Amino acid sequence: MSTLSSQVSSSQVSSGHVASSQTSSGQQATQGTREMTLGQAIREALAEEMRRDPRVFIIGEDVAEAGTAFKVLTGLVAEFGPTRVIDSPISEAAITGLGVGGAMTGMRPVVDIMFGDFIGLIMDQLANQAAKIHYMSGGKLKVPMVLRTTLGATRRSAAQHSQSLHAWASHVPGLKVVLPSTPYDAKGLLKTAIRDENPVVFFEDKMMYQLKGQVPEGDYTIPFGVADIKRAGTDITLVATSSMVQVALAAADLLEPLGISAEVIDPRTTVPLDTQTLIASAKKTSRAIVIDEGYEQYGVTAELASIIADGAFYYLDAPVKRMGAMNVPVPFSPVLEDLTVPTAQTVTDMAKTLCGKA
Amino acid sequence: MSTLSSQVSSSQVSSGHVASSQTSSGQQATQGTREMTLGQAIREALAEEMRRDPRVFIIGEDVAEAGTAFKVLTGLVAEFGPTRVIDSPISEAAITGLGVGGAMTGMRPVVDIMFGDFIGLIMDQLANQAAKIHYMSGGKLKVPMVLRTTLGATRRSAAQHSQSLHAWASHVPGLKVVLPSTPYDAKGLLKTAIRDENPVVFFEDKMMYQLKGQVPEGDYTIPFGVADIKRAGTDITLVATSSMVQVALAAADLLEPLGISAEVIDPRTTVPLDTQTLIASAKKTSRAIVIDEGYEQYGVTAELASIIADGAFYYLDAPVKRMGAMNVPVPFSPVLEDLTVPTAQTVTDMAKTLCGKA
Amino acid sequence: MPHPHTVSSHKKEHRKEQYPLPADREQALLMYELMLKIRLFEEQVNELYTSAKMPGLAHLYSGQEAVAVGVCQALRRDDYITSTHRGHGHCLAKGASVDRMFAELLGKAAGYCRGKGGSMHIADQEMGNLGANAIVGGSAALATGAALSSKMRGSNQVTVCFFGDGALGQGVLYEAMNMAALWKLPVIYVCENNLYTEYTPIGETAAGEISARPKAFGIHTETVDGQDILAVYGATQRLVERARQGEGPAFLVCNTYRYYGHHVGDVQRAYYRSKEEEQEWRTNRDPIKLLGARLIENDRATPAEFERIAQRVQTEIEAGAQFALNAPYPDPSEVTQHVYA
Amino acid sequence: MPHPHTVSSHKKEHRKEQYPLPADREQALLMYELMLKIRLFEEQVNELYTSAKMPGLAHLYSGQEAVAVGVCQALRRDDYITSTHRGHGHCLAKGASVDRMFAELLGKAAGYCRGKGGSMHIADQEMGNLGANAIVGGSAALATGAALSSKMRGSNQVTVCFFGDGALGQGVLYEAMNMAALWKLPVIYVCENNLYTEYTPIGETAAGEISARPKAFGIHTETVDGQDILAVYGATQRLVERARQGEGPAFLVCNTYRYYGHHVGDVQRAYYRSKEEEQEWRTNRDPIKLLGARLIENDRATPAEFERIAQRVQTEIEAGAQFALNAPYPDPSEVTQHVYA
Ligand SMILES: Cc1ncc(C[n+]2csc(CCOP(=O)(O)OP(=O)(O)O)c2C)c(N)n1
Ligand SMILES: Cc1ncc(C[n+]2csc(CCOP(=O)(O)OP(=O)(O)O)c2C)c(N)n1
Ligand SMILES: [Mg+2]
Ligand SMILES: [Mg+2]
Repeated sequence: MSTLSSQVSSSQVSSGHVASSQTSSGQQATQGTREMTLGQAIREALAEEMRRDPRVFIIGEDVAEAGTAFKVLTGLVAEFGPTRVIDSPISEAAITGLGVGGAMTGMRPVVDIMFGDFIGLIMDQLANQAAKIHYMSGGKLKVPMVLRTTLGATRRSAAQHSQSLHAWASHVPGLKVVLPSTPYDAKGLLKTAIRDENPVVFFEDKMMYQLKGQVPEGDYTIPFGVADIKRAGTDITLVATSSMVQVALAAADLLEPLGISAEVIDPRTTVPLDTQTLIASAKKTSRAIVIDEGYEQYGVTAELASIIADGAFYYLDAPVKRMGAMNVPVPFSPVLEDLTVPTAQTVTDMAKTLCGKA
Repeated sequence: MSTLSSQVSSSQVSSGHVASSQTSSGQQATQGTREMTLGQAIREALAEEMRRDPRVFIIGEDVAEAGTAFKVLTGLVAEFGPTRVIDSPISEAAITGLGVGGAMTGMRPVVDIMFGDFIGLIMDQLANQAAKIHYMSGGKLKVPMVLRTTLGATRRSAAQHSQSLHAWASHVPGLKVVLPSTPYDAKGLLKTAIRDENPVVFFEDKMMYQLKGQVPEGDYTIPFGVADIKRAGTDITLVATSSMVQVALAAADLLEPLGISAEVIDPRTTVPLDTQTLIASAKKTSRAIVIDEGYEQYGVTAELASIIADGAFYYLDAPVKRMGAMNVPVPFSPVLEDLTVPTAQTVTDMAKTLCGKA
Repeated sequence: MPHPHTVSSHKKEHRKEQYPLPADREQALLMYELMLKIRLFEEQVNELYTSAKMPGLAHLYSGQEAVAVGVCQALRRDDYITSTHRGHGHCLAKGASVDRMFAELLGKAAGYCRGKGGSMHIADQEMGNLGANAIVGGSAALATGAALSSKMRGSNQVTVCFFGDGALGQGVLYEAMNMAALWKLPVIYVCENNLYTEYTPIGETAAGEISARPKAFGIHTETVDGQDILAVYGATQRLVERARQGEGPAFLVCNTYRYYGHHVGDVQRAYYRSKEEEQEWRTNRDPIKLLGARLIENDRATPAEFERIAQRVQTEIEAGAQFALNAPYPDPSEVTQHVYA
Repeated sequence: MPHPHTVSSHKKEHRKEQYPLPADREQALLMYELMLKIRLFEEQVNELYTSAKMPGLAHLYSGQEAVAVGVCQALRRDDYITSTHRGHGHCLAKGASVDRMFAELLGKAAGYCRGKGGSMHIADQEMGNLGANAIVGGSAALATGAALSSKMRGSNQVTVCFFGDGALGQGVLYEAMNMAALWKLPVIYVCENNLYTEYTPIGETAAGEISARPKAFGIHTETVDGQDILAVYGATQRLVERARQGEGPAFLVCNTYRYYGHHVGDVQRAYYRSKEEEQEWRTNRDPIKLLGARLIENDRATPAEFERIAQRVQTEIEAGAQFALNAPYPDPSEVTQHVYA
């Protein structure tokens, strides 16, 4: 392993929250944009950040020649070499801890945890180490690290390879949690994550790696804590995260001919959370459904729903409804697995009921 | 290590949900009850269950001669010997996994994890193994295991020894989660946990180990999923868990002279959750505050509040409010630490505001 | 695929030690048959995958058959095993039936787990199979707990924990081995070193000598040629005997190779291993060929017998797959069953 | 407590090897002074606890001083250390000042972590102290990551990871050591074997030989008498040199003993260790006495010099404690500061 070029200068330390360009995904960027998949957008963000900042490196299982099990990182090792795209043993806890130690001492590690289900192995490193070091040290040490991992079911991968466990990370002060839902967001949010001075957990939906969308060439960042209105509407608010954004958009399409205008809002980050936008939309529409692929019980839907129910209390015409993954381990059998996640149809049905059109 | 007596018979398999005696803690049991601490109640439950069922054994760090760091198990090794009260290395993940394997093959392990903060080390064993084995095997295997651990701040133990992480366990289908708040509840709930056929995570508040209360001699169990009305009231519902039950009761005392009658409800188990009792109380009082010592963000308060906001929607006169631990790592300095948890005063203030008497 | 029992091409290997054939001819033939059953089962799985009849992926055990069969032949029915993502071989070797396995792989209600587990989670408690685990290293502590349990119950059962070389990266393995050694638990850790963790060669993921690791915990350790079922069987017999006598845990490194990709979808493998390497193992280190040759050399079997066995197994596999294809899916209501016992 | 530098009662120990005194007399006296500072610091902590002036608990380092000081004397200021719940000694040895440490222990704003960390979390990045960790084994991977970082940055820094024998139970240590060995990282794992994990003797928690464990990963391993600062220092110098030369990680077992309880509240200890054992270590294996005796034997110092050092250190400790007692608490608004950078 060789040494990184000595020109790492503190001027390259950017403040994580300044967006060099802020775009609502509603507007279609045309100049200098290309269609690409979400997976390609992730790769492009990484490549650009690695070119920009020699402190950025990737560590994880099968990330180099194999380019990960999902082939998201294909080609990076060819450009940056095995000293910056490091194949690790199957040691999730320790590679996360190595990331923390590296981040504390001047590097910008991007740790790759193949399946989000495996974060059970690293919660100590994430929650007791990464999340707390800045605070415990009274602000002296910091952990500018990104941990990329995945979520999402319906890949027929059964109970230990299908979970969406972002609620665990979202519960821990000191971590930031990002859930991109489009190629555009994925690139911009990942750049923000890498430049952030804090530990950021970045969840990618495995099923969405092939999702296509317009992505600008070159540099742009998307600030954390700014929800994106993926579709404007007036009758009901659908707050959806990650994989569920497409489901909500499809539901909105189904609702339109029924005369129900749905507004689809993507918080993009659960921590920090843009409570303002969520509440404002619910106040406007007077009805809301929160949709997320994590287990429903004690999950992300609970936080979002209770924030809306509180903040828009005097404006709501119906209770805020939650649609998470069914409270069961994810079954293998396709006929069962498909029942466990919200779909455009079940969201549509719920929206119709809430709007009194069932 | 010797062998347990061969008279382990299947007739000793009890159904976890049948309560041999069900008492509201409101009524003071007198005949055959003694005053004892919550810690002593835990010990008594364990001793009685170990006498009753030779399959029950304890494994954990410093559980034998030391009787745990909190001295809760003092004396058990003297009665049951080191083959049933097993001192382990500092290997939280593996002792949890040993418990799972033991439970799958005919034993009833009670795993002791000293500080609840350490469950970051065992979430894989808990969530991917213990919680899923019954389901993944199509119902053929089961994991009748209890994992006892702790929660609670204000012991000046800083960020890695003060957390209340029961929201993580509560998020995982397949686990049951218990939060006793009195010596009476502790004994009855722990017996139910040990007799349950499923993995049960049992959180004990470290600060409450010295809390005294009446505890019946001999056998009784408390069913899971049955909330307890710790104090009846008419104007506002205070839903409180574990350590926060005493805080809520103290707040109710402070509210009474102000003419506010508070009902204090303790769910006792977050999974299964007695949604009925919570909703019914909020419908009656038309106002509710949910109080829990876990981090507020994406925590237990969110689930409980959103369930009440939904279920009692048409009866509420004010938004359901949440009071969790402040969203910061727990600071060491007493002047800071004391600010991070709800207190009788802050709960009182919130209740006054909600009741329009601030 | 040429019939794997075509032994004529088998190039004699120079082995340090010749492990004896089992005294019982029937057992030797059973070993042969079980290995062949695993081989043909996996061929069928691959076929179901490529013809889009199987949901998801599967990790084929082909090439490693001598490990599962050699180990399990040394076990009692009530001895426990824990298995891995690459677990079909362990499952069959411990006595599972092909029809219910295929049904599980297709997510059918007749499967071992009513379709809820799938390829990576088959459990068969009647045969002592405590289940496959899709978390690498995830069964290390479970198996050790099963051993603790049998010691406490005085049942004299032994537990075998199967895992790949990749599990050497998981800390929980060392935590568990430490306790097994401290408490002399009747558990045998069987490390199937097939040289790769997914797409990364073992040299890049494991420092030092594998066998030094368990030894450091005071665990009796042996290394065998995992392609030689007689070596695997002989070693396991000794280790099981030790464990039953209360002499504590053991660790068995089996050097082996997987013929196919990491999973059925891993077909372009040139970037991490060569065709020549694959060919060398298939040609000269095939466990079924090796046993077949030994049996013939020693006049314990004839090519005709192998042919009959192959026919029988092939019929069983085809019938099993057909059974599974025709079997009904579970009722939707089952989705909420078995969350709690 | 008798002054620890009263060396007259020191019973000569039969040591296998006599490590040389540092050529530099000043350094030898500095070692003495630093050990004494740690000793007296911990006395003061105990005093603050028993007089109810310190919130919470503390784990005293008394008895183990030669490890922290011997190791840190072989380090550069910009070399990193990671520390444990029993971390005051590491912190002082790496150059922290007593006043800000006491302030931290009392939760005051002038503390190293503005009172937010407390006894178990002091970090002092200016001296390369990446912080104490209250999760046993929690810094194993962090330290290894710091070593990876310095290798990547070409900074030639070495990282020392201190931990107790109890951390041998944590799997992440093995995961981290494996990577350190694979990538030849400049990290030195220093295991302070003080014979107990809380209230349980090492024999009940660790199977096999400690030193065999790192060796199994191909890590260069040495074992020294942790009460002999010259042994600790000499060994560390060698290991640091190796690491700086790119020769990779090392593991140093230091056999040592803690004089007090697991924490300040652990005063009834008879159920897990005897008074005689404690007395034996205090009398015959005290690191400060041992170094004092060596210095006097070799005419490098006089009892009068020790007396002067003791006075100076005692004054510093008392002033530091007083500073901390008088210092203000952090402003309540600080509670929400430093959650994010
Ligand atoms: C904890 C964990 N990390 C990563 C994975 C993804 N994964 C599945 S199989 C595998 C490789 C396992 O290699 P090995 O143990 O050698 O078994 P083999 O596939 O060679 O049979 C990996 C990394 C996983 N299932 N579990
Ligand atoms: C992961 C974890 N488990 C348990 C504890 C509780 N605990 C604190 S110190 C300690 C003993 C540590 O023993 P050792 O590593 O030998 O250090 P020593 O106290 O002897 O210095 C334990 C069990 C902890 N802090 N972290
Ligand atoms: Mg392998
Ligand atoms: Mg120790």
